[in-house]
Amino acid sequence: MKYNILVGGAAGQGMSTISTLLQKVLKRKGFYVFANKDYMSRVRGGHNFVQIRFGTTPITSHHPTLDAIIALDQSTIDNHINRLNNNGIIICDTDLNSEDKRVIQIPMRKLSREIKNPRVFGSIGIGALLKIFGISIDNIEPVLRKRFDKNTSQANLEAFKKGHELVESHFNINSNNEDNHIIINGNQAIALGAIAGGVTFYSAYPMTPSTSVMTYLSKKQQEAGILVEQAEDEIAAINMALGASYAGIRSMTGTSGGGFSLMVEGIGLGAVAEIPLVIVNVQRPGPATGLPTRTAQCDLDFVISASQDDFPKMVIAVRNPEDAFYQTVRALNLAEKYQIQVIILSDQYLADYNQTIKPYNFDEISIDRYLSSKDDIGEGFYKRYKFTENGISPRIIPSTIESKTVLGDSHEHNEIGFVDESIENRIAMMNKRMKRISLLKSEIQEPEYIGVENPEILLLGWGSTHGSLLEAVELLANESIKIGALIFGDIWPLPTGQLEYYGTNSKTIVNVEHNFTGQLANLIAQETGFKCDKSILRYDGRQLSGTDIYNKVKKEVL
Amino acid sequence: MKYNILVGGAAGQGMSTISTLLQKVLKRKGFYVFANKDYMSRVRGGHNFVQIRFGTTPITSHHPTLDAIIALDQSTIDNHINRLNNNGIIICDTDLNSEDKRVIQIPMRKLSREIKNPRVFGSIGIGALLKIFGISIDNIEPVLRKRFDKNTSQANLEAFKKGHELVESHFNINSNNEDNHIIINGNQAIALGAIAGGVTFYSAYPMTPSTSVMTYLSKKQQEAGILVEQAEDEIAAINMALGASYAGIRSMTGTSGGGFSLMVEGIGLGAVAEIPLVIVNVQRPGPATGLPTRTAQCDLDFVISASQDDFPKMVIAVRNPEDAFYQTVRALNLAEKYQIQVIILSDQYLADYNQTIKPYNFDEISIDRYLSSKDDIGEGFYKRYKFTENGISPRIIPSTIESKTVLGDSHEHNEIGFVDESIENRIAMMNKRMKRISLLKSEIQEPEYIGVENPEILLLGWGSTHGSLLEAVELLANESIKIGALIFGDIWPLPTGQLEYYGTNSKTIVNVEHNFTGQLANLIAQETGFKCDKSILRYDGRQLSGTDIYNKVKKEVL
Amino acid sequence: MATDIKLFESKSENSWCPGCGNFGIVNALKKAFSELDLLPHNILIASGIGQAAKTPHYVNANGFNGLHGRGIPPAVGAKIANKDLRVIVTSGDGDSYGEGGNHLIHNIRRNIDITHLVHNNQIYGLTKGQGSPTTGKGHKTSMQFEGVYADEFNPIAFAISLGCSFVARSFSADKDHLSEMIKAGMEHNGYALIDILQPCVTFNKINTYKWYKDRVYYIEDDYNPYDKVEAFKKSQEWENKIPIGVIYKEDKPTFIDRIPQIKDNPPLINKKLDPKNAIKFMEEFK
Amino acid sequence: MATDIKLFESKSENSWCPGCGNFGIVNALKKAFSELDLLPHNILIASGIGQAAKTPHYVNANGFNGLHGRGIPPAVGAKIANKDLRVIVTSGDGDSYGEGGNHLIHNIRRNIDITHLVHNNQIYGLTKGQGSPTTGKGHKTSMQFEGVYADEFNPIAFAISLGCSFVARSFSADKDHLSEMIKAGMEHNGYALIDILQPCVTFNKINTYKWYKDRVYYIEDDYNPYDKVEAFKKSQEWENKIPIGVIYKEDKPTFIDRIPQIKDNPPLINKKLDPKNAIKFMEEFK
Ligand SMILES: Cc1ncc(C[n+]2csc(CCOP(=O)(O)OP(=O)(O)O)c2C)c(N)n1
Ligand SMILES: Cc1ncc(C[n+]2csc(CCOP(=O)(O)OP(=O)(O)O)c2C)c(N)n1
Ligand code: SF4
Ligand code: SF4
Ligand SMILES: [Mg+2]
Ligand SMILES: [Mg+2]
Repeated sequence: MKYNILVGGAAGQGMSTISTLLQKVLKRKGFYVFANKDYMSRVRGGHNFVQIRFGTTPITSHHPTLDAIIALDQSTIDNHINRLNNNGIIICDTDLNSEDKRVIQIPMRKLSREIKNPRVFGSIGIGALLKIFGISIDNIEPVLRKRFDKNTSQANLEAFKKGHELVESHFNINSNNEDNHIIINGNQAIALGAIAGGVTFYSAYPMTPSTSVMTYLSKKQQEAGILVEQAEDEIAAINMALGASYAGIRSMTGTSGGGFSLMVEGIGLGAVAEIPLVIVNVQRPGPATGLPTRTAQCDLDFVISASQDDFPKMVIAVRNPEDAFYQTVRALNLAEKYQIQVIILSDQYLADYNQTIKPYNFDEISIDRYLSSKDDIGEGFYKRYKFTENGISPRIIPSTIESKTVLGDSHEHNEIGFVDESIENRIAMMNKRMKRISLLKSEIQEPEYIGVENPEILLLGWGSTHGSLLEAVELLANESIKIGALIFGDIWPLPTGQLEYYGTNSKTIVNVEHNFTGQLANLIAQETGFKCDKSILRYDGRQLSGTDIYNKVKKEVL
Repeated sequence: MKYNILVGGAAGQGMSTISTLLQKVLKRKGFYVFANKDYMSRVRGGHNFVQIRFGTTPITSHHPTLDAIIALDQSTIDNHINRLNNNGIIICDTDLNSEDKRVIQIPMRKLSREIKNPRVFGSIGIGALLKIFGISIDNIEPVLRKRFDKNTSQANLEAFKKGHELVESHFNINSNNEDNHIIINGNQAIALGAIAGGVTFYSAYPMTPSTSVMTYLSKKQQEAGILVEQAEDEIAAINMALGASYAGIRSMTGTSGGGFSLMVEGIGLGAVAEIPLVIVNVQRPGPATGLPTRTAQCDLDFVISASQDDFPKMVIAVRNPEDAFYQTVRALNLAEKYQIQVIILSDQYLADYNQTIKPYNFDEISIDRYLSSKDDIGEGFYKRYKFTENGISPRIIPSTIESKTVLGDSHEHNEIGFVDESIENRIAMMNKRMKRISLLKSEIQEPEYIGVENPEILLLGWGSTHGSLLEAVELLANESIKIGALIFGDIWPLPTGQLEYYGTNSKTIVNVEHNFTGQLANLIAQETGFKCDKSILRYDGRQLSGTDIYNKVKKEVL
Repeated sequence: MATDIKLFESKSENSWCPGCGNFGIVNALKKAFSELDLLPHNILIASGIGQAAKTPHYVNANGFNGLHGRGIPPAVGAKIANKDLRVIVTSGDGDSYGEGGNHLIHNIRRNIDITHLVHNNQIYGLTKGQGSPTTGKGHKTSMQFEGVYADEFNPIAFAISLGCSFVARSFSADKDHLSEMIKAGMEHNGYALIDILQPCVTFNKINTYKWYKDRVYYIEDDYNPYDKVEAFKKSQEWENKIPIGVIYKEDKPTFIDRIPQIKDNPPLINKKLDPKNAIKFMEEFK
Repeated sequence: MATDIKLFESKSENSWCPGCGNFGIVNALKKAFSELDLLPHNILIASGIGQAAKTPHYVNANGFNGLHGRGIPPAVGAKIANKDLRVIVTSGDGDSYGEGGNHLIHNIRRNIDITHLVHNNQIYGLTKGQGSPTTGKGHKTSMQFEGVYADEFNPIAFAISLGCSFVARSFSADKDHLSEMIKAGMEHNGYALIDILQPCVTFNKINTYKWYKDRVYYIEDDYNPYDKVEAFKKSQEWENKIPIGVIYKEDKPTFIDRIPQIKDNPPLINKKLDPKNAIKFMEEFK
C-alpha cells in the first residue's frame, strides 16, 4: 500500500519545513518514505512542490497520481488537481477557492493566529492530513523537539492537534514496522560518505544542485575536525583540493556542469601529476546556465573526455542515497589506490530526494590510503613518478620523511618530476600512466541487474534512474513481461561483462536516460558495438518515474 | 628528386632566420619546399632543429634520412649524424669537431667577423650549402631585401658568396619551374583565412603552439582595420569573442588544450545563446602542460564533448596549409549560417611547418553572413530564439533596427530570451537547437580519399597526418600494394558515407593517429560500428612521416 | 529632453523577492536612460549570473545574460564591435568581485568605456545566502556557520588602486542619487565602477535598509575626486559612516581612443567585408 | 645558525637564458632558506607556468609546478593540509597578476601564511615576449606591435588596497636585499607579497638591469609601513624612483589562526582517520 501526497506553494512559504516535518512523522510511524522536490530557480514566489510518497513497502520513485494535496496557494490546486485520484483529497486554507468536491478547506491561517504563531500554519495542514490517512499523532513530540525549541514545539503540537480534530479520516493505512531507518537524500549521503571516507578538506564554490554537499560538510566541519572552504571560483576549488591532496590529506570538491567546465584544466593537472582526487558533479540541464534547479543526466560524455589528451580516470554514477554513501567512500579509496581522479556523477533528482533506507553499515567500509613508507622508497632522490610494473609509483607525504622532497609537476616529466622532453621518457611515462587503466578495469563493478533470468526486453540505465527502473521492472514483471534492467554505477571505464551476457540474449535493448542524445547508448556502441533498438529519453528537467517508464515501455517498446 | 637538409643548434642561435632564408631562396629557385620545426620549450640553449626538404615535385611530409646538415653546435652533429646518408654532407664551423669524413668545416665565425656582422654567420653556411647542391646564388638579392635593410642585405649577400666559394658542388639538382608558389605554415594559413573570412575581432591569450595565429593577426591589425586583443585569460578571450559576435562582428579565438579547457564553459554559452563563433585549438601533447612545443592529435574526444549537456557543434580538423585557409573561411560562414560554435583542430606540426603551395584562389571564397533584415523579423517583440522549421532563428545586429532589442541569454529561455522553466518550452527549445544537427550533417564534407579504387588496406587518418598519409600511400602503391587512405577534415558530426563505402570493401582497416587511445577509431566505432583492425599510433610528441607510416604498414600490417 | 521611461519596461515576469533592493536599481537605471535621452536599441545591458544579473531581463534594452562571473568580457567584446553602443554591466558582488575578479582588474586597466553597476548585497542571493567577497568578516551565513573568515573586500579602494577612471558608490534606496550616479558614470568616458549598496531582504539580515541608512552620507561638495591619495583615504570609511557619491576620477583616454583603427573609423559592425582585402597579405608569402 | 645552502641545490638541468634575472632570485631564495635554518623537506615551493614558474625544479625542496595562473591555490591547499609546511609561491608577473589575478585577490583576503615571490620581468618570458599586466603602457612587444594599450598594473598599490599584511618590493640583482626581504616575508605571519624586479635579458629591452639600477632606492629607515595611506602614497612611485623594501604591513590573524579546528590541533595530515567517526552524524538522520 502506497500513498502519494503533494505539498505545493510559492518559494518562501515554508514548504520545506512542512514537508520535512511530514516526512519525519511518517518515518517515525514506521512507514517507508520517498520525497522529491520540484522547485524553480528563484528565492520567493513561483511554483514549487514536494511529492511525498509513503507506504508499508520500500519506495524508489515518485508517482504520477496523487491521493492528497496540501495546497499553500491557488496555483498548487490549479496545477495539480488533474493528477488527483477520484477519491483524493485537497487540503487548503479557507481563503483559496475551488468548486471541486475533493477540496477540504480548513481555517489554517485563522487557527495559526489563534495559536499566536503564524509559522505553524502548515502544521495544521499536516495534522489534518495525518487524520485523513488515519494516522494518529501520538508520540510525535520527539520529532518536533529535534527541530524546534520548546515553545515552538508546543505551538506545533497544538497545531497538529487542531488539524487532526478538524477532519474525518478517509484512508486507512497502518504500519506495523518499527522505525529503524534513516531518511537521507543523495547529497547528504555523499557528504556523509565523505566524512566516513576520511575527507579532511572540501573546497568548492556554491552551485545548485551541488551546494548542499558543501553546506552539510560546512555545518559539521568543527565537530568533524575538517575544513570546508568556499573558494573564490571553481578553478581555485579544484586546485586547492589538488594541493591539499598532494600535501597528504584526503580532499574533495563538488560542483555542477558549469563549475565542472571550469575544473577541466585541473583534472588534467591531477592526471599528469598523479594526484588523487574525488570530484562530484551533480548534474542539471544545460547548456550553460540552463535550468539550475532541475535534473538531467547530461554530462556523461563531457566528464569522460574532459581535459586535453588521454589519461586514466574513473567515473561512478551514483544510483540512490544508499549507493551514494558507499560509492563515495569507495571513490576516495580508489583515487588514492590508483592516484587518479574519480568523478562521481549525481543529479538534482537524486541530490534532493529523501528516502528511508537502512542505516549504513560501518563495518563494511574502511579507509585505505596506499601510502608508502621510508623503506618502500629506498635511498637517494625520491622518485615521485618511478616506473613500476603496474604503473603506480610509491607515494609519500611531503615533509614526513627527512631529506626526501616530493615534486609534483604538470609537464611531461621524468621519474623525479623534472621536465623531460625526450621521446623515450615520453613514451615510458605515457605507458606508465595508461597502464593503470587495465588495473581499473579489473576493479570496476558490473551494473546491477534486476529482472527475469532471460529477459526479452533489456532496459539500460545509469545513476539516478535506478529507483524508477526498479519500480518499472516490477510493474512490468507483474504483467508477465519478460523484462530486465541493467543499471550502471561504474560507468567509465565501462564494465561490459553483464552487458555482453544480457545484451546477447535479449531481443530488444532500450536505453533509458535523462538526456537528448542517449549518451550511455553511444558509449556502449563505442565500447562494445551493441546498438540500442529503442530509447526512452527525457530531457525536460524532470525525472521519469517508475510509472512513466512502465507506460513508455508499454506504448513504445512492446 | 627530393633532398633533405637539417639545420640544428641551440635556441637563440638564430636558426629560425637561417632556415627561413634558405627556404625562401629554394622557393625562389622554383623548388617545392617543406620545412618542419622541432624545438624545445625554452628560449635559450637546448637542442632545436629545422628540417628542410626540397625538390622538383610537391612535398607533403618530412623525411627520416638526411642529405645535408648545417650544424650550429656540436649536439646537432651528435644527434643527427646517424640519419645522414652515406654521401651526405655536414657543414659546420671550424670550431666543432668530428672525425666523420662527411663533415666540411668552414670558418663561418671567422668570415662573419671579417664581414663585420656576426649575424651573417649562418648565411655563410647557406651559401656553402647551395653550392653543394649546385644551386647558383644569382638573383637572390630580392629575397634578402625583403627581409633586411640595405646594409644587412649587402652583408648577407657577401656571406652567401663567401660560403659559395668555399666548397665544391656535390649534388646536382635543377628546377625548371617558375616560382609561382606561396610558402606558408598552418597557423599563418588560419590567420590569413581569418582575415579573408571577415574576422574583425580576435581575442586570445598566448599559448604555444597557437600563439602565432594571434601574432600574425596582431601584426596586420592596423592595415586590416581589425582588432586583436590579448585577453587577461582564456575565459575572457572566449567571452569577449562571444560578446563581439553577439554585437554583430565576426570574431574568433584560438588556443591550445589547456586554454581550451578554460573555454569550455564559454562554448556552452555560445551554444545556448546561439552565438556564432570559431575557436581554433592547436593541439599539443598533454595532459595539462605536457609538452608545450610538441605535436599531438589528442583533443578530439575532448572538444567533441566539451561543455555540459547536448548541443550542436562542428569540429573541423585542418589537414595542411592549403586546407587550413579554405576551412577557416568555411568555418566562419558555417558558424553564422547555423549560429553555432565551429572548432578548428590543428596541431603543432601543421602550425609550424612551412610548405610551398599554389596561391589561394580568392574567387572560390565568399563571406556569407545570413543576417536578417527588418522585414524578415516582422512587427512586435524581436524573438531572438524564434521557433522555425529548421531550428535557425532570424538573427539581427543589436542597434541596427530601431525599437528592436536583442536578448542573448544563457538559461533555458523562451523565444524572446526570457527565462522559461516550463516543460513545453524546454522540449521545444531543445528540439529547436538540436534540429540543426541534421542540417549540419547535410553540410558536412566527406573525408578525402587517396589510393586505388578497391583497397585491401584502408588507412584512416585526420587532420595533419594528411601529408604523411599521402606520401605513404604513394610509396606503398608504387610497390603494387592495394592501399588507400581516408583522411577526415570534417570530423564532427562524423561524415560516414565514404567510410561505409571503403570500409565495407577493404580487408584491413588501420587508424593512423597521434594519440594513445585511437580517438578517431573510437569515434568511428561509436558512430558506425566499424572497428579498426590495427592501429598506428604515435604519442611521443613527434609526427609520423610518410616513410614512418610506410615502414609501419610494411612491418605491422602486411 | 528625455525619452519615455515606459520604453524601458520589460515584458518578463520578475522573480525577485518583494522588497528586494534590486527594484530600486532597475528603477534608477530606467530613469537614467530616460533622462539621458536614450533609446532601448542603442543600449546594451550585460550581466553574469545571480539575482542582480537578471537585470537584462527586467529592462527593455539589448541584453546579454551570460555566465556567472563573466559579465564584463562580453560587454567589452560588444563595445569593441560597436563603439556607439551604450554599454552597462549590471551584476552582483559575487559575480563582479568573486568569480569574475580577474576581468574587473584588467578591464579597469583597459579603461574601456562601460558603466559597471555592482548590486552589492554583501551576499550570494540566488544561491541562497552564502558569503560573498563583501560579506563582513565574522558574519554568519548559510554556508559560513561560524562566520566568514576572510577579510571583507573593499571595492572602492581596489578600483582606485587600479586607477579606475570613475569610482562611485550609491545606495539602491536613494533613487535620485543612484540615477544621478548612473548618469554620471554613463557620461564619463572610460571605466565607471558604481558600487551600489543593495539590501537583500531575504539573506542578509545584517546589512539591512536601516543599517545602510544609518551610515550613508553624501560626500562633501568640496571633495576633490581627482586626488588619488585623498580618494584612497575616503575609501577606508565604512564601519560607521559610508560615503556615497563619486569618490575617484581620472581623465585618460578610453580603450577605444587608444586604438587608431577603431577610433578613427566607423563602428566595426559597419566595416565592409570582402575576402579580396586579404589578397595583399597573401602576396607577402610569395 | 644556518643549514647548508648546498642542501637546496637541485639536480635538474636549468633552461633559463644566461644572464636572466631569475638566477638571482633562486640564489637569494636558497640563501634565505639556509639562513632561516630550514631543511628542504619542510618547505614547499609552488608555482604556475612560465620561466619563473620553473623555480620548483631548480631548488631542492618539495615542489608543486601546477598550471599557468594557478600557483596560489595548490599552495593554499597544501598549507591547510599541513600548517607546519613553509610555503612559498614563486611565479611570474603574467602568472600571478594576469591569468591568476583572482586567486591573488582572494588569498590576500584570507591572509593565509604564505610568501609569494613575483618574478616581475614585465613581460611574458616563456611564450616569447608578449605584454604582461606590468608591461609599461606603450611598450612595444612581440605581440603588441604598436605598444601595450592598457595601463600598467601596480601590484603594490593593489595589494595595499586589499589589506595585504606584508607588501614588499625587491630587485633580483640585489641578492642581500632580496634574501632579507624573503626572510622577512617568511617570518611574517600572513600573506607576504614580494614583487621582485627581474630583468628578462631576452625579451624586455626596456626594463633592463640598468633601467632598474638607475631607479631603485632603499626605503628610508624611518618609514612606517603600518600607515596605510602613506604606504599607498609610496606605492605610486615608479617612473623615476622605485622604492625597494617593506612598503606595507598589517598585523592580523592568519587564515589558519582564524579557524579553531585547524589552529588548535596538530596539522591535518596527522589527523587520525576512522570511518566510525561518522556514525554520530548518521544518527542525526534517524
Ligand atoms: C560557474 C558557476 N558557478 C556557480 C554558479 C552558481 N551561482 C549562481 S549565482 C551565484 C552567486 C550570486 O551572487 P551575486 O553575484 O552576489 O548575485 P546576487 O544573487 O547576490 O545578486 C552563484 C554562486 C554558476 N551559475 N556558475
Ligand atoms: C592556460 C594556459 N594559458 C597559457 C599558457 C601559456 N603560457 C605559459 S607561460 C605564459 C606566460 C608567462 O609569463 P610570466 O607568468 O610573466 O612568466 P615568465 O615566463 O615571464 O617568467 C603563458 C601565457 C599556459 N601554459 N596555460
Ligand atoms: S534573495 Fe535577496 S537579492 Fe535575491 S531577490 Fe531576494 S532579496 Fe533580492
Ligand atoms: S626569456 Fe627572459 S625571463 Fe625567460 S629565461 Fe630568458 S631572460 Fe629569463
Ligand atoms: Mg550578491
Ligand atoms: Mg614575466
